[in-house]
Amino acid sequence: MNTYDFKNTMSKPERLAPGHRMCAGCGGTIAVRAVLRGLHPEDQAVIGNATSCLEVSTFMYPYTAWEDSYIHNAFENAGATIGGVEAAYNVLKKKGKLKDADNFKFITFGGDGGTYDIGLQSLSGAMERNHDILYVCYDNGAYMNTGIQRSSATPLYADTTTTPVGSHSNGKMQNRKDLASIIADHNVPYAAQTTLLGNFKDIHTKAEKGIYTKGAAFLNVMAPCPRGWRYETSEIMDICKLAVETCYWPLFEVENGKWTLNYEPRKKLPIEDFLRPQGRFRHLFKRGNEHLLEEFQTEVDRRWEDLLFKSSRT
Amino acid sequence: MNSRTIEMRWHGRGGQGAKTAALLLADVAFKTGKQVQGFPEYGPERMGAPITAFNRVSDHKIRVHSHIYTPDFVVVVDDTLLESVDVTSGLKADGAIIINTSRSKEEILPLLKGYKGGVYTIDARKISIAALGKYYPNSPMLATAVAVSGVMDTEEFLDEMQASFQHKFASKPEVVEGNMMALKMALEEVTRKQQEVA
Amino acid sequence: MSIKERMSGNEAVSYAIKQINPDVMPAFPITPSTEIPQMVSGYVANGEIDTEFIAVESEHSAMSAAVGASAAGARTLTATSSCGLALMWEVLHIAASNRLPIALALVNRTLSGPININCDHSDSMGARDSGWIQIYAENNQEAYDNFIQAYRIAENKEVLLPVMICQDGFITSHAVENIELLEDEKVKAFVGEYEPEDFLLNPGKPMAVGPYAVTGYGMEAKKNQEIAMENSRSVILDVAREFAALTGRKYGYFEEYHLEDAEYAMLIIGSAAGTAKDAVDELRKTGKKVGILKLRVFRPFPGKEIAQALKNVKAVAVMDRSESYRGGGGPLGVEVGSALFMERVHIEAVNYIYGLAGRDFTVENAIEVFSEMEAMVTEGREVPQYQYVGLRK
Amino acid sequence: MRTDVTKITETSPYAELTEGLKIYAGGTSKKFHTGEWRTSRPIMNWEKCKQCLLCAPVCPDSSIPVADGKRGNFEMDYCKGCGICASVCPFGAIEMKEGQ
Repeated sequence: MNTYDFKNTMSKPERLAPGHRMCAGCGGTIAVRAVLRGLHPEDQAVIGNATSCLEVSTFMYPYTAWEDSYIHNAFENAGATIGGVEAAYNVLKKKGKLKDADNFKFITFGGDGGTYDIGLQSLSGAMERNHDILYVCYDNGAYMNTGIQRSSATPLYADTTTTPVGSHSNGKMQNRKDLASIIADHNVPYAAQTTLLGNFKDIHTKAEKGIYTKGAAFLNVMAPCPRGWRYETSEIMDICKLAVETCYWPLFEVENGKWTLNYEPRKKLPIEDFLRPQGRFRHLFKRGNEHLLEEFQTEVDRRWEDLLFKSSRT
Repeated sequence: MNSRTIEMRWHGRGGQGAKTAALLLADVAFKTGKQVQGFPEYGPERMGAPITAFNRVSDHKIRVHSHIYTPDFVVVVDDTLLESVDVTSGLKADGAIIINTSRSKEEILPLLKGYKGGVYTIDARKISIAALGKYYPNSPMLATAVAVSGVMDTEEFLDEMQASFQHKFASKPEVVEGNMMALKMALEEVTRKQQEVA
Repeated sequence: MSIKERMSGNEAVSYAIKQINPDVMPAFPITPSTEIPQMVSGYVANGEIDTEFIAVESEHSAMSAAVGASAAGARTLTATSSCGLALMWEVLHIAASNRLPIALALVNRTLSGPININCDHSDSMGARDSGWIQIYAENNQEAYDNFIQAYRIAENKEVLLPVMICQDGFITSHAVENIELLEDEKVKAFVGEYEPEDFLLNPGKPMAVGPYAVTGYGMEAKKNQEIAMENSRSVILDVAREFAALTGRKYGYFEEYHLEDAEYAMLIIGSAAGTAKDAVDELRKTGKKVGILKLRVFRPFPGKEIAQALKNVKAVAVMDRSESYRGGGGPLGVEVGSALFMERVHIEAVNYIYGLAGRDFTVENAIEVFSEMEAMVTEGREVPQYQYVGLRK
Repeated sequence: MRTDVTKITETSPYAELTEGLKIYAGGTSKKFHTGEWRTSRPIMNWEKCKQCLLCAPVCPDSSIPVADGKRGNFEMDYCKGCGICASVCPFGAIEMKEGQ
């Protein structure tokens, strides 16, 4: 891998065309653009996509925003679908039916609904079979496409339309699933977690590694949704930074079973700093709800300690 | 239905090879130029459960795809089934039943609900152990079924089985020999019993 | 010279697959179709074919991966039965709407519940409106022949639709019977190479598959898909003609057995048609004018042709091997009835449900059905227009 | 059907749509101008811009073109006016103004 040259990277031809219908300020497309910059310009790709905001907005007939070949199948089967494409590539190459096409890469995108929940089986199968693909989850922590319903990626106490805050409810009562760890435990060659930060070095490096690792790779990208999280669209980069600085969203990678923590805050910020700017957590800051914040903090701390332990093993 | 179609029903226990025997019979009859059908009755039964398999052998194309309810011949691969399964159900009076048993025909007869047709007993275990050193009832049962039913000439049957075993056990000539011996011993035994009947 | 062999229906289809050597086969085992992926895996393991076999974790993923592989430009197939097909249901529609010429070897088995592994047609009939071509077989020979014709139909540029090649679970899939096989090179020449015009892996020519379509496009897209199904009618017959020239074995939308002068007809699909033919032979010996219409192609539905073929009979027994739970019969009962009405063919029709969950259908059953039709017409016997055969009462 | 995809519209008859609604090209969305969605617009102050490019990757709409290490003008046909670029600019070179 080359060292990260930000200006060169940003000068690459754009692989996600404008004119798509994602929301103003969408974190998902920022993530997609960053991942696609991980592709070397001389390489071609087939992009897969689970049904999601991304899908219905980027391939609305007859407008595709994708410069590369693209396939959407259904909500729950992006893993199997891209696996089928990759298998076709291998056999057609073997049979000599693909002349001048030895540079295809396979990347698929799913939201947390299509990845953590309804598509988990398909993803798990594709990972276990070790197809030479990169599966990217753009995790915005709820089913945003259908109007902000909770998913298993939704954080504790988030206010969603199926976990509404009410006189008898403080939002979602369960902790979020840790999908990156689950995929890492498939013992795939590469699994990592990242988000949108600064000059995008972390996500770029991980996308490039994922794309060019032989075998199955998984990248979990926290991609904030201004509508679902209820913050000012312009503030996305601050939110992402706070997720990392509070250790809510640690940056890590697992290469052939070896866990590496990519960033450790000099001073871990309290979880309130990440939650406060988001309308979905407003109820946590009402008087009398301090214990809810404490609970949230306890879970963040526990997971952070666990990650420190995993990444300290040599 | 074509009058020249011979219908045979096999009764065995899961794992004993009744299904395989039925398929082998179809196989060898096919090789002698017949039209054949060999199929088991399927269920989720496992090892030891009673199972049924069927054969039709004809000189004409077989189109019927139902089970066999009035067989010409019945083969019972395990005599313990006689207590629990109505093996002679629908069996034609001018047909025959073949039973693998170490018991005598006289001991077996009371278990056959007054069946009036031919009854043949064969001790496949004894033959198999003598010929192969192990208990594989398939070869002796198959030979007996062929001899009793007359679905094909026994010499032709032996030739085809020899070729088939040689193909299947190319690297184990001793197994070919053992199986051929089992077939021949069963044929001799049946011939002896047929002569007794005559 | 054809090759005289004996094999089961599953072996026959697997053998056709071996001769075709398709590119990608994702599959998940389910009784009674399991032997097909097993045998194909065996061919791959022994280097007899270079198909990419993907041992997926569900039938849903099997059809999903098939969609990916086919869109990528690979000749693709899978095999399944019963609940496996049901699990694919959503993706079956996607495969068809994306116009992907995937082949599916379906070994018919009843849908749960109760769970039961034996034959009926509730699985494929449940998928009858998924946009797939459906072709049924009476025996192992037809399963083999139909599979060899499958890609020629599916990949025709005027069609480009997936095709389901159906045979009866256990009854033909596991029954060893005589069969005539074609030589490998004849199959290869007949099936030909798959050369898609557009595919995901076409270097430098990106393609996008599976869009969101607003109302302004969705209806037009569905009409185009329907036209492709209509186009398949003539292609199915053309391919059958070519196949007959090669093998001498003739196929059409359906087979007529003593139908030309029949007063009483039975319309039936699959292995039971053979049993019914034996019944016809017996009844003909006693002077009864009876005949069979064995339906081979159910999608596209040859309604006009069926109605014309039946127009001179006094009564037809429409035999459904699946229940529609519509409170009045099975799918064939509806579609044949509708076809007769639309063609102004005014004959008596009775819808019989038979063979559910593997209930055996015998020559005697078929004779009883014919007798009942005759009694209805000649003696004015009241016969319910919808009833079960072989049901314990 | 190899219809020219750039000519397909919601008034096209069914025979002119592509088979299976496949699109035989990349990036056709450029024909659709999302700039109309905008309620505020970014104004560039080139004098303050140091070409650090931190604004380029944060644009969800690929509307900040970069060539040879330098950014160009906003693609106003597509910019939806989210303001992320203005927010991340360390030099205050981008200002969001109300209106299209």
